[in-house]
Amino acid sequence: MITNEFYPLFYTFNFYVFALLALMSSLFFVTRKSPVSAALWLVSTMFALAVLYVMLDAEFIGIMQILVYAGAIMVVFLFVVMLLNLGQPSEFSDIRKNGPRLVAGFLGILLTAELLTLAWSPLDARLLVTTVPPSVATAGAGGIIGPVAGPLFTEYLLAFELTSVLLLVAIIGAVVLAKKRS
Amino acid sequence: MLLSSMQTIATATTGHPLADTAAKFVWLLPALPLLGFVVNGLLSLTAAANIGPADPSAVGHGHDDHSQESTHGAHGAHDDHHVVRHRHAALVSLVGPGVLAASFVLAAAIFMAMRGVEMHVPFISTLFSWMPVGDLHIDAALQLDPLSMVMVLIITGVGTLIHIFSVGYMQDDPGYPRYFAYLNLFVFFMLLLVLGANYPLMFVGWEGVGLCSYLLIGFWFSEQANADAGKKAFIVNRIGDFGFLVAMFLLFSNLGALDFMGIAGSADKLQPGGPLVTTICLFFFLGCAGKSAQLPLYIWLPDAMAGPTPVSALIHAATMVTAGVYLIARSSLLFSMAPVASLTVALVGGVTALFAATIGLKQWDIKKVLAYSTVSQLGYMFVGVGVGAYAAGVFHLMTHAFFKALLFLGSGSVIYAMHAAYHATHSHDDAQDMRNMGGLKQYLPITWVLMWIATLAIAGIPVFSGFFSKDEILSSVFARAHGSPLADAVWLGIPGSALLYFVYALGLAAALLTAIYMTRMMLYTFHGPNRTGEMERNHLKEAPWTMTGPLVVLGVLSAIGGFLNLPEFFTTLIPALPGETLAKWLEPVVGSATARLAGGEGHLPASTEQLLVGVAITIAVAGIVIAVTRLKPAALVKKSESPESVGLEKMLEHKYYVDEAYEKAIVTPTIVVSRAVLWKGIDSGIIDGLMVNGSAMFARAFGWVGSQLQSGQVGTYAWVLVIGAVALLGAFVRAMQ
Amino acid sequence: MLAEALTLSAVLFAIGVVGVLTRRNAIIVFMCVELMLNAVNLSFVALSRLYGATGQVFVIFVMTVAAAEAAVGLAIIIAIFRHKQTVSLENINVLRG
Amino acid sequence: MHLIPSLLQAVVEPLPVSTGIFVVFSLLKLIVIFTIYMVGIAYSTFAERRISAWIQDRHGPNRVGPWGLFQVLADGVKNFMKEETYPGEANTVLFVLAPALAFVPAMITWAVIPFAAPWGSPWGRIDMVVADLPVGFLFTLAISSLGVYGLTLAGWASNNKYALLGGLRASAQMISYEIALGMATVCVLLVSGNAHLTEIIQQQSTSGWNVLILSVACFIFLVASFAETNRVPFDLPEAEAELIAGYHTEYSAMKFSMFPISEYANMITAGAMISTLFFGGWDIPFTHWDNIPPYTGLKVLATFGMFAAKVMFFMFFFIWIRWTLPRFRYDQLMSLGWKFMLPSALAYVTVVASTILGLDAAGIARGSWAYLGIMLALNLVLVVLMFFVLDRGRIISPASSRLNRRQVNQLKAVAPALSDLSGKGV
Repeated sequence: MITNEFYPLFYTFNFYVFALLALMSSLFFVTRKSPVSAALWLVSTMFALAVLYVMLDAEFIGIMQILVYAGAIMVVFLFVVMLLNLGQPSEFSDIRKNGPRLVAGFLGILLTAELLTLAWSPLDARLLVTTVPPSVATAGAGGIIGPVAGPLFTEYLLAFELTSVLLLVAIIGAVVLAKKRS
Repeated sequence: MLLSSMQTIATATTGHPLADTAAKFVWLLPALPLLGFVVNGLLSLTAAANIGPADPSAVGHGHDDHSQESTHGAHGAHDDHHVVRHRHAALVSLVGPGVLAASFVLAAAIFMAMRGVEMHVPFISTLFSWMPVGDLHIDAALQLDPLSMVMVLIITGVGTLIHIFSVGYMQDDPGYPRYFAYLNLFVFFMLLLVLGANYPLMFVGWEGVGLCSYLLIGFWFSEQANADAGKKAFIVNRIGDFGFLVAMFLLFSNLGALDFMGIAGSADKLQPGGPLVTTICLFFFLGCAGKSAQLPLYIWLPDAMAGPTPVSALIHAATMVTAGVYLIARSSLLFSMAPVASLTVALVGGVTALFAATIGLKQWDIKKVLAYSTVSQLGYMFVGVGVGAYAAGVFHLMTHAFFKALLFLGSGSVIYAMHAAYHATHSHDDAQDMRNMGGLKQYLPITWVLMWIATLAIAGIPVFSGFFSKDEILSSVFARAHGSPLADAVWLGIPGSALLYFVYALGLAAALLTAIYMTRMMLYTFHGPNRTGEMERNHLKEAPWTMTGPLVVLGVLSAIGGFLNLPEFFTTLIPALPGETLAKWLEPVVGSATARLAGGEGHLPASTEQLLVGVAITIAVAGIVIAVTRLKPAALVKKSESPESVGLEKMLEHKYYVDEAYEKAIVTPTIVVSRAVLWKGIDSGIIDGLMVNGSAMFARAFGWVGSQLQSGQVGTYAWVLVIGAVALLGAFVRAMQ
Repeated sequence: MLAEALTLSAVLFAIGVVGVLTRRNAIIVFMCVELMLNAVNLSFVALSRLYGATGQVFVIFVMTVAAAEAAVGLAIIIAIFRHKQTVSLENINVLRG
Repeated sequence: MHLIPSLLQAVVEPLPVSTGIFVVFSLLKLIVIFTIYMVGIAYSTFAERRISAWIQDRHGPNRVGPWGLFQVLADGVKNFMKEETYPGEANTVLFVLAPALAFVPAMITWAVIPFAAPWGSPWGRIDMVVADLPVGFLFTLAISSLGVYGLTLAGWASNNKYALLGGLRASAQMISYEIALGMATVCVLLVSGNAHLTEIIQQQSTSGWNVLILSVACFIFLVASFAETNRVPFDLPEAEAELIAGYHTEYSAMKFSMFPISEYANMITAGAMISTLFFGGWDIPFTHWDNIPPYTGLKVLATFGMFAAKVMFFMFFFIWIRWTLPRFRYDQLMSLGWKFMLPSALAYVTVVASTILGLDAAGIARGSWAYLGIMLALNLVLVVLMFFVLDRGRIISPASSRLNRRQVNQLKAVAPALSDLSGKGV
């Protein structure tokens, strides 16, 4: 099998392409008036992110991103938008006025700056590392899923079981909430 | 509790000479009456569900006499007293007195064991750790020593007799099991009081007997006056309990111990005669004044006569009211260190003795006479323990238990007969008023004889028990009045010796009055023409043996009880007689305290002592003579025909208007202040208005302010959240750089 | 690569925040929250290159929670829509204090 | 900032020789697969018409070219020549995008499906799969879950009530059956212990096809595939009797054609998936020479033929079913999905997992005869259970079967004609 390290240029190029795609899509996502357009741009963002995950050697997560977010969650969003017939942007003005938008944008930039400061300051040296730790890079006995599944079912078993309960609760809750009052 | 105590018994005091004797079953002493209480209580509960024809709520008992009258009335007119008895009456009659008898037997066995050993150290049986809180370690421990032994014997002995008497006296009462349950419970608490090895446990007993007293005074609670009397006793006792508690707190905070042994061990930390020990003793005495009906807290005791007569005999004459005397004797070490407090005790006792005796002169209710007599005699006991003659005080306590129990039970017998007579004729006259009696000696000969014995005993006629104990007290007062620490002390600027002479005078006066009013009572009750009525006269007869039997026993004790502690004066006269047996017996407990207060010289010169005895005998005889010569029972008319008394008589008949004065001085102002200030002002205005409603309004106002933040707009929340997060992150970033 | 990923994560998160602040449609606000979750996931995945697969495990958890959240959240939105015929956050203020 | 060192690295370090070969062969594979796939789709429409005609005892298209083989071309030309219509007030961008979105996922799935045995070429081993993803299995699931977008958006973008309803139905239906589908495939994962499709095929070639040891999963997967591809009896999104033509009501010309094309593409993909997951992929049954080196060109051709045959069988199967079974009602579809398929799939996963655990604990090796026998027996029992206990007269039978005998008799008394209709169902 041909590993990524032989293609640094190609790899980096692709990374930037999809990073830009994610960025553009998310910007479009927040600026579209139509909920359907917004949802589709968000799907696009998630796709780009899935690709980025794959490039960051998290193939399983990338696939799950598509399967869960794009394939399930966003479909449900879209479904609800259509079910409630809210797809048309003209139905109500959704975006706030200019003043709040400016302030929100300022807050967003501030937040980004702060996050970046925080993210970069302790990691400077290590962020430049491009080699992959062996645990992630080499597929073990369980294939590419093994390294993720291992801790999931041993170290984080309790959390895993709790999320299963959470899902059950969510299912019941959703059914009860969405059920028509008879 | 029984089980745990049995387990810990094995680890109780070992090495003590009593450890291997019957004393190791000391826990059974209170446990047996408790068992009786449980059994009788359960029986009364089961019976309450199915009370049968004798329904107490339907008949409205005003008095013990009324109850029978009413139940009888429901069945038509009959001569005999037989009504439908309680269905568990037989069992109750067995259990109630039975547990007491068993306790008495055990007490006697322990007493026999104790006689054989030296009791320098009390025998303490630790049952379990009761309050291990921080520095405070209080065990549920029972203490056996000569003093508590005497008390236990009195309580169980007299208690057994009165229980047996009650079987006859209460047999037709619908609340028969309840009565015995209360009575058993009372004995349990009383034994706890005297056996407790520390003040808190004693306090439990102290409060417990108070509770039982309340329950038994209000035994016929369906009548308002009885319930009120119970409440009065309870409330007045609370004042005393406050003193007891404060004294306990002071002891603990200063000595760090509350058990008698621990206090005895660390008492030298207290400065003798200092303000601290005086304060402690005065607070203890406040407790005693409440429980033992001393001035100014005596007022509840006469009202307590609302209870059944055997209760008056047991609780309000023989045992509970003497708990104060016991407490001072028990705390003799402390009191001996506080001469001022001791003088206070003696003075209050003396004043009470005279004061109550004067009231007793003009009472018409036979039980009221005895009640004031009790107050008066308790005053004597306090005079005794006040001047440091602890053994004399306890001696008088004991003899008083004999003759006063006898007097009460005798009066009960009289009332029983009177009631039966009125009952048979459906009369509603007062069965307790002496003006309705007279000439009863031909109808109640046994009671008459026994009551005279008791009267002579209480009046102080030689050979009878009261003479010795009263004489002992009076001679002790006289002896201490000179050359003792008490005489040297100064009480509110008055020299101690002067005070003691005054107390002695009070005692003599009270003795004179005692002889007078007791003789008066006897004359009006048993002598002269009968005023009961033509019809009723035929129904007067002696009570059954269950009632007269205990009377006989008590009569014997009243007659010869004095020989337990004959003064030296007599032994020198007749060497064959036993000496100061009781004083010697109590020596390990109160000996040092007595010695400390007695000062250097022990006894009075024999001549002085003979003189004092002569004075006492003269006074007693004089009292009887005065009474016999001045009073004309034949001239007395029935209650319904007697005129209003005037002047001093009226004042005495109304007990110096003390109740009325209390009503005006304390009760009414308290109610007025409570209504106007506490209720309307503080409770409604400040507590309800400012605090409760105010805090609610404050919370509402604050909530309104907070609610303005809750716009319900998720968008707003998001804005606030984001701004906060950005600010926090910014602060964090700044901190990192 | 890592630095770029983290940068992108921060920017995406901020965009999500701005979206939450500027949109009124409950569903879109919801989607913005999903975007924020995705941004966090990106950080997790990126840092898992540095610290091992634990980060990816956490992404799994985040996805699960997001799915549950979407199910319940959308059910709530549907219920609200039935009640008020709108999903505009400005009109959903029954929790007003 | 990392661009520069990366560039330097790319220049300084020579690429390995096989890289060029890899790229060339990848492109070649792309072209071949795409061509075969498109031709296959085209001819599957032709096959559908011919087979339906056969089933209905008529001729079908047979005029254009020999046996009508060029009918496909004629259809294509016709579709390209027709007028492109756009509904008013529609979202044009999405309206155009939707058909492509419907088609693309089906095609992308093919990237990870191994279609033949690897070829030991002179330049090294060439895997007969475009992208040999280690998570290929999950990839197929993920991509197939995206097919719903095209249909949903087509319905919404048309600005037409019926189209919207069709789109909603499509999304609801696909979400519902996707869960059962995923659950059924979990069993495959359990058995193979890997998400790598190549290894799944290898495992089946050595230890028997999964259809034998996972029959119930195979059945569920097959049913769910019908729903996912919107084929009869699950073609509710385009139920013409209720919704005119469902989500593609407003489409015309080639944009319209894209929907049937994507449907057939999906069918082929589904067939390929079933073949790969349950029927051994390119494995030739009862032989072992195809699985062992040397991998000659002949072997590649033979295994590809085998794979094509399997896929074509499933294509036939899809068509066969379409012209045999009637369509479900929508509530039946939903209750089948949620109340039967999903619980069955969950229960089956549990049973299979426990059995495998038990067999592992008992020391029975995977792939051994005992293992296969036990699994086979278990599946036989479960299949019987499923058909004769779980579903007896509940979902697949007509609505009258839910009535009890007394109610049916009442109905019969009211309308004697009913007895003819419901007689069998009761």
